Amino acid sequence: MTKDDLVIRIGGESGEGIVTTGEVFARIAAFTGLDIYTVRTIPAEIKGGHVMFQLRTAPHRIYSQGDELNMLLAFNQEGYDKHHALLRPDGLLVYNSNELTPPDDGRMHFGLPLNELARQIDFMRGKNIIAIGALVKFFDLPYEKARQVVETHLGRKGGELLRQNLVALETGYKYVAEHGYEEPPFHLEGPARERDNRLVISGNQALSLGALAAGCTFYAGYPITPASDIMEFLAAQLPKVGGTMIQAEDEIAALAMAIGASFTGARAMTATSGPGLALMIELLGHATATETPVVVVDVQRAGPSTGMPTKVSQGDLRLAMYAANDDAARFCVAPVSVEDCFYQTINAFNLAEKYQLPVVLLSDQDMSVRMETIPPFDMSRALIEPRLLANLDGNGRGKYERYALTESGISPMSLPGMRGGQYTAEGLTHVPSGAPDYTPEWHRAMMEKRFQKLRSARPDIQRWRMLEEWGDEDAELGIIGWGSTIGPVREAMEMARAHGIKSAAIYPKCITPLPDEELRLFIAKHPTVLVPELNYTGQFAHVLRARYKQDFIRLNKYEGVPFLASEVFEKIKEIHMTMERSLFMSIPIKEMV
Amino acid sequence: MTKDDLVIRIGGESGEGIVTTGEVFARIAAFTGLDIYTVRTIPAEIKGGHVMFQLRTAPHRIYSQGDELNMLLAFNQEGYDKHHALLRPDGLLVYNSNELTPPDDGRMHFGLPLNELARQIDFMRGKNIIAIGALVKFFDLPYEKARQVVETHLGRKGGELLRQNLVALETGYKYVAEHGYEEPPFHLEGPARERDNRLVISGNQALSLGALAAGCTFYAGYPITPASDIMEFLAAQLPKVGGTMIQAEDEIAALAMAIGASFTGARAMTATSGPGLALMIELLGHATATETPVVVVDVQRAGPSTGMPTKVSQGDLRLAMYAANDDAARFCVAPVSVEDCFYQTINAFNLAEKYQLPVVLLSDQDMSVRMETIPPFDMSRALIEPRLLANLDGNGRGKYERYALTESGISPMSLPGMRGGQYTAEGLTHVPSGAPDYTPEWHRAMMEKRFQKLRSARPDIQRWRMLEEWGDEDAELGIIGWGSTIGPVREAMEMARAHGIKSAAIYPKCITPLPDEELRLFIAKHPTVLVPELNYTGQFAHVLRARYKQDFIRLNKYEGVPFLASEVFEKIKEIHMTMERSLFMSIPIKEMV
Amino acid sequence: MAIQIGSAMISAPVKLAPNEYKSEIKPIWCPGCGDFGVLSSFYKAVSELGIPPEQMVVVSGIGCSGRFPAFVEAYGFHGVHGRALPLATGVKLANPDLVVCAVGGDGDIFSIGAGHLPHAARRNIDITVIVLDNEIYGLTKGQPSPTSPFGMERKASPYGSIDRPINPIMLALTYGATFVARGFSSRPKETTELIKQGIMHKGFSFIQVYSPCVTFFDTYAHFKEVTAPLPADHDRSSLKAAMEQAMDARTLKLGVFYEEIGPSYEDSVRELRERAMAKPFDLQKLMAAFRV
Amino acid sequence: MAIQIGSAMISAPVKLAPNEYKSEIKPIWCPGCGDFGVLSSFYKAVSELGIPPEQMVVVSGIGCSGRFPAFVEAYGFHGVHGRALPLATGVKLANPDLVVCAVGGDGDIFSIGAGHLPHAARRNIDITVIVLDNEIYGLTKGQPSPTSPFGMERKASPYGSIDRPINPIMLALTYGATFVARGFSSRPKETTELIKQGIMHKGFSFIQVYSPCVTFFDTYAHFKEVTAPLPADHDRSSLKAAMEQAMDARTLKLGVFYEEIGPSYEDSVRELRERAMAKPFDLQKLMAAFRV
Ligand SMILES: Cc1ncc(C[n+]2csc(CCOP(=O)(O)OP(=O)(O)O)c2C)c(N)n1
Ligand SMILES: Cc1ncc(C[n+]2csc(CCOP(=O)(O)OP(=O)(O)O)c2C)c(N)n1
Ligand code: SF4
Ligand code: SF4
Ligand SMILES: [Mg+2]
Ligand SMILES: [Mg+2]
Repeated sequence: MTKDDLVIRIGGESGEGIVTTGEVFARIAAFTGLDIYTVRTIPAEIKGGHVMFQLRTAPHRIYSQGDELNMLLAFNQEGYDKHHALLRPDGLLVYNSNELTPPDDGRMHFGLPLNELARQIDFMRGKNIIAIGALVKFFDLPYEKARQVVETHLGRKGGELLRQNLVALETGYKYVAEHGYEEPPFHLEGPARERDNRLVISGNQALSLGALAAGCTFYAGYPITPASDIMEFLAAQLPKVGGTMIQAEDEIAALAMAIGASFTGARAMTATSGPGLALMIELLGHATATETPVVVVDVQRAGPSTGMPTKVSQGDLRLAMYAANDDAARFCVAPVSVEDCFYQTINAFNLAEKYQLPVVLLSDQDMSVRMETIPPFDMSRALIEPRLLANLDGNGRGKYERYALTESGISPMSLPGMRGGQYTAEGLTHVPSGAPDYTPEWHRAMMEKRFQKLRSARPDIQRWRMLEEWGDEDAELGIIGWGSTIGPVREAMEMARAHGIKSAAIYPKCITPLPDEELRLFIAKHPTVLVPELNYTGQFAHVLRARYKQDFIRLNKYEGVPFLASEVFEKIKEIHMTMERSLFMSIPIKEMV
Repeated sequence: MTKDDLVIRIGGESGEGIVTTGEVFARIAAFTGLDIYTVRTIPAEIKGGHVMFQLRTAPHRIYSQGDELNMLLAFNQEGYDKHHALLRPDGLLVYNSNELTPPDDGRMHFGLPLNELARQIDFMRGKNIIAIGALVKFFDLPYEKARQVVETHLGRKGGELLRQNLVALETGYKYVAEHGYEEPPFHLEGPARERDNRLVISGNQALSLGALAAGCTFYAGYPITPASDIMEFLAAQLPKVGGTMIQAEDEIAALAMAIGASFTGARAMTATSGPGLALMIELLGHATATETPVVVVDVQRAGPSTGMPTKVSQGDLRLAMYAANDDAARFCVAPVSVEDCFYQTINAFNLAEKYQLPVVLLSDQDMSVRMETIPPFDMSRALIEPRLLANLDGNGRGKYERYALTESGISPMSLPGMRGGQYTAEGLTHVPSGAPDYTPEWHRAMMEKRFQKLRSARPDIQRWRMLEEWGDEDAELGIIGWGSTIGPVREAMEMARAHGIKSAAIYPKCITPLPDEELRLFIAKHPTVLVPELNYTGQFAHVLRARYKQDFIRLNKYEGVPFLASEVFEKIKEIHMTMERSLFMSIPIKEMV
Repeated sequence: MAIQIGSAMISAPVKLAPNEYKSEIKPIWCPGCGDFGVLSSFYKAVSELGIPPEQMVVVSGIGCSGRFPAFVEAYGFHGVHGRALPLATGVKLANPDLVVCAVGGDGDIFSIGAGHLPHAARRNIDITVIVLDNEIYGLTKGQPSPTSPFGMERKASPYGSIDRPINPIMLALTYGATFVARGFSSRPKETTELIKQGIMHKGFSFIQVYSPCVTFFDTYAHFKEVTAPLPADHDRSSLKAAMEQAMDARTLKLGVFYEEIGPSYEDSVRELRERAMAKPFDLQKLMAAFRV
Repeated sequence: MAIQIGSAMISAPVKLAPNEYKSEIKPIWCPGCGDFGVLSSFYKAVSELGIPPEQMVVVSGIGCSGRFPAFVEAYGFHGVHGRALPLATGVKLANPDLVVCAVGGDGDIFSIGAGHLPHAARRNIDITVIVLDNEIYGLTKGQPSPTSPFGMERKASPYGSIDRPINPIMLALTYGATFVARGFSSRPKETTELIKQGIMHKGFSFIQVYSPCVTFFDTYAHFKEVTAPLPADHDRSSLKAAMEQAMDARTLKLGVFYEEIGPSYEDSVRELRERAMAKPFDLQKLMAAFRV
């Protein structure tokens, strides 16, 4: 069976190497020229518990995890029980025949005696590598490429472990070849790619590279799932550029350190997840009041509170946009994909530095951990906007004023070490020099000054194209979304088009301030608007309603897992039918609390 | 001159006893049967700096600070410079003639040689008491009453200090009588009040009494302006009812302690201001996830960040309503006046306990510190709603389920000590027993369960009349507000009516969830709606726009001081004129960021 | 027959086997994790003390160790990261007749929760703190913690950690904890004894238990080598002696370093309350004091 | 002529009178506040050390004491309550050639900021912490702080405080601070000397200065009575001796309790960075490592 798009899911017990199986196989697929898109669920248990890894692979760009399975590889009974319902009627079930005997259900079945095979090669821990070998055969991928990937990723050259792994790979491959699938059930071929420079990368990795490209030299962090690997990545890299990564005693200290570093001129960042961001709210407001640039990454996970640390949510939008005691101007940036994590991190740094305000960058668990093939980064888009520094020699006009009122709201900043630029960064209401002052006039002036900067930034946000817009110009139905839902939405729209339903979509990546003109225009062209979100209350829909004073149709999922393209498509169909039946007036909006 | 409403402002250096002058004179006025309403500004300096105290007094209920001065008492030059512009043309300027000589401006002037008089009675620290005596004469208040108040508030019976104070009082009184004002320039008479049981009280005091009336037995807090005196009040009182007040090491610990206490069944509270609330966001979400009742008071002050700790703002609305990692159901209650602080605190406790959720109670600096005369509290409104406890003997149906799904969303709660009720309060997503569980279904179910409680609470919110509504039924213009702006709005509407402009107003006191039916009805009746707020971005207007999808006219003040009635009135007039001129279509709304 | 457990008055001790203190939730720790040993010692300790499950509250923060309460048949509170101590303080203050234990990891108690330990200790509130010290962040997959050795290489410290570790026993002594002890999960009998004594002690009990993380920092062999019981003649009533033992860098001593008998926070609260309650309280009267 | 101040390399010392370190902002403290004395000592210390104003950063939290930076002609950072230490850590790490001081009150550093002190100290980062200890919350008008005496009656503790005070010097020693000293604002000469030494010390310097609050807790007479210089033969290189002096409850010793000479955090960071930078960094190459 040749398809241009295949989805395989692997299920089994944590500790059996499920993720390794999936990741290595995904890398093999990528190495043969295919694109890949992975997703995983990690158990609540610390060790043990059920793990799921899913790979979608195709010879073209992929935007979502895939809805139905072409193949299920069940390492144990639970792996079968949990997932077999998603297997297509024409799908293939592969199972560890030493662990389970699935009932006949009319679908193709193939038993792989993983335990036995591992015993035969005297490498019990190698079951998952045997499975990789089997997969390579099932998918008809070139064995030599598989071998190369295993050599790069599964052991040191010449080492015993690598030798064993290669034996295991071959064992799996051969077993399938010899037991019924000499002719593989699936065949996928990657497009011939000259000098293949695509990357296999996760969102957190792309984000970390973005930070480096943006000139970040200081990172302070505190471990938290699913943001820790940003810290770990930068721990290795920052010292190489003369920068610093410090693991702080908590998130409050982490942000404080980043702010302190930024005060001296460093491009500084911290990353956390929702619980950590919740702890940073007081200091975030202080960064606003003192006009100190800083980038705060929030890799969103399902809450509230501890919630489900390894599951996705888009529930921190309001926290990121608004949480502060009293009104605090700040930017909020939301990348939409693994690839985009790179570019938006650069934008986040540039907004922070140029406008001297904190920026919250909202990623999420889904795009942070999933591995994906993406085009190489376009370094011509990685421009560094510097901070506006005070020209102290030039200003013979008396004392330096850190918070001088200007048209743009941006005041030239002096840095410790610059003679004559001494001032005290001040969280109390202050006059331009920084001296505390409680008169109503200055309080108002400084509040307006800070918010003015958000307005001043609009041209940059346009220039940097901090939005994505696509679809049918003449569609009645528009979709406005943010963040990582873009993938399933993109595919759902394609499904819809295949069914003759037109639609258009817009994804702003700068959430504060929103690209107002573009959104107004979009809504004017596409008056029936769907807002899909991975949260309960419809936080973005709420923002849009407050701004555009109209109804939006909402699609909310709050289960810790991303949208399936089919779920979005179903909603599009439903809306379309309502429109068709001319009954469409205003679809009742679920009450917001 | 007899007026039914007088405003006097006192200005001078901190340390000269300005506040004492004002407060004691206010008490004297109250003691004679008049109503009082005070306001003060405290300098940024720790000692020194300019202090202003303003008293409005009238024989009827007063709702705002008063816009123009009938009298200005300037202790020094700055006191004159800062405030004389507000003195009415027919007003009286009284000044310390040993400190300044004001220029002739056509208004009545009276020089009071305070330093000299104090020297004469050999009591230099008594200048402010001499001033009180003078004021008593100026306002033609019964001297005997003044004497009684001084005896109660300014020294121990039989003590030397009290003796000196009484001499000072008489000195001031006599000086005015003998130097030109035998016939006093002002005359105010309190209505005869049989058994006068009005209270002279501040918002924080009313709130603290409300907590006691609501059955609060546990308070943990950390000092912060302007909330500290709640802690200090309860420190003295709670042990008397067998309760506990503990000063924690920070706000995070304070909320943690309150949550821990509530877990055992105590009705628990903490109070703070914006910076402290910002630190509590993570734990607030945990109280939601574990369904632990707790009341968190936020006495709002001007920010962002440290801002102006002694000045007012309504800038924490969004922080109180929404700040959480992922969607967290919680109540948000906002009293509208000093008196209302008592009743809304009781409501807050009852909502927390009955619905097992955290409640944020939003007071503000203005109503928290100002002293006011109010009617005695109506204890028949002080009913205690208990927490729904598990009936463990009754349920022979197996193990106790802390988070049992119910129609209302409320699950009966067991308390430590109750045999068979053991469970672990859990911040991870959990099943009804409390055991952690990451399946999409349970995550969704528990999210819905918690939000269901907000819906279930609506009848109570209606029953408890958590809103105020008044004005002309047939007015085109409606005003929707929240919190302490109610006073100036009320008076502005009276001014408007006097000018033939009709208006109506509604003030919800439960902000989450909002009284939706009432607001819809109100907007339907009064389609042109003004939303006055003491913040920059129009946080409440934003909430309303998201909900009612229409424009609201905004009036925002962000200067650290309350609205004047005249400011609101001017806005009403402006709107009215626009309507009159029939040009009214949609007044452009200031852009929101 | 009521008995006193620390400051708590327990209606009647129960006779339950250690097994019966197991909750229905199975521990989700890695096989071989030190925390299993501490949990067993805990079951044994509370069984031997006869604490009724409903009179006991186990509070924790977040971490592998933070899952502890759910595995105990008792009331439990799984808090947020670092806040076990103030949560436990609230529980105990509101109901002093509960036996309250706070359990946490080295990150939970010494890093993000570091600001609470001095204050809980100096108040001498009667809770028993058990730190499951694996010298690593377990749950977040192996970053250095405040007790990790200098130079430790992990993903978060690829060039070796440059932070010097704290000394938890010295910390507790300095803060004024009135019961300070150290155990090792591989010494279950002794650990049981420490937990029993800690719970029985009236006042703030601090017990550090080495509890190796087999997955991210397997220190079983190391601790077997470097630990030794406190000398038999160690005077646990001497703060100076305790400090000296705690400062010994070569051998990590196990046992009770220090115990000070005296009034606990609950005693002070009770005494204060009695003074306050000497006159009957009347809300109406209090309100009347505000009359014009 | 470049000079070394702690770990900072200062381009050239300046000759400025103490007065010239006064900023244009007048202190807003109550007349008689101890903080004036400490501020004067500070002006004197940095003047004698010849630190160029632009190479110095004074960081603080919130409190009366927190206003300190604004009164100094230098770069300053008036942070939020309790976070002076991590803020200062960020400043120093990002630019080790700055002289960084963190100033705070007893509430700021020991209460809400209590979680940061152990970690700043154990890292041995080269900042000088000056605690203006008035044993009270000054700015919020007189609540007990972690150093307030047991039994203190204030509005927030109307029945007398039941919290036992901490011992700041013991704390700092336990945390591993490498310079630990105590001064008294009424002894300006000595305090100046302590600040000078603290700033010159390479590593974490902790200086507690008694600085009475005339408005809410006037302790001038008290401290005059109970303080005394450390014995002349005190061995500041001995942690044990320092501990013993710190534990003396009758006399509160003034002077340098402890100093340990060794590498500071900056040294470790530098060394680590050198290793990391041995090979030239190439972002393109790093990205290439992610190729399929
Ligand atoms: C506010 C917050 N920050 C960070 C985390 C992530 N986190 C969970 S457990 C943990 C530390 C675990 O180490 P430790 O306390 O030593 O416990 P262990 O897992 O080793 O038992 C961290 C950082 C969190 N849950 N909440
Ligand atoms: C988060 C937060 N909590 C509380 C406060 C209120 N506050 C300001 S200063 C202070 C403590 C002052 O005491 P201390 O640190 O000893 O300084 P001092 O005024 O005595 O110099 C407090 C509690 C605040 N500003 N921010
Ligand atoms: S990761 Fe370590 S601490 Fe956590 S359960 Fe596994 S062995 Fe125990
Ligand atoms: S209140 Fe106390 S600490 Fe604050 S300035 Fe006045 S005397 Fe100094
Ligand atoms: Mg640990
Ligand atoms: Mg202090």
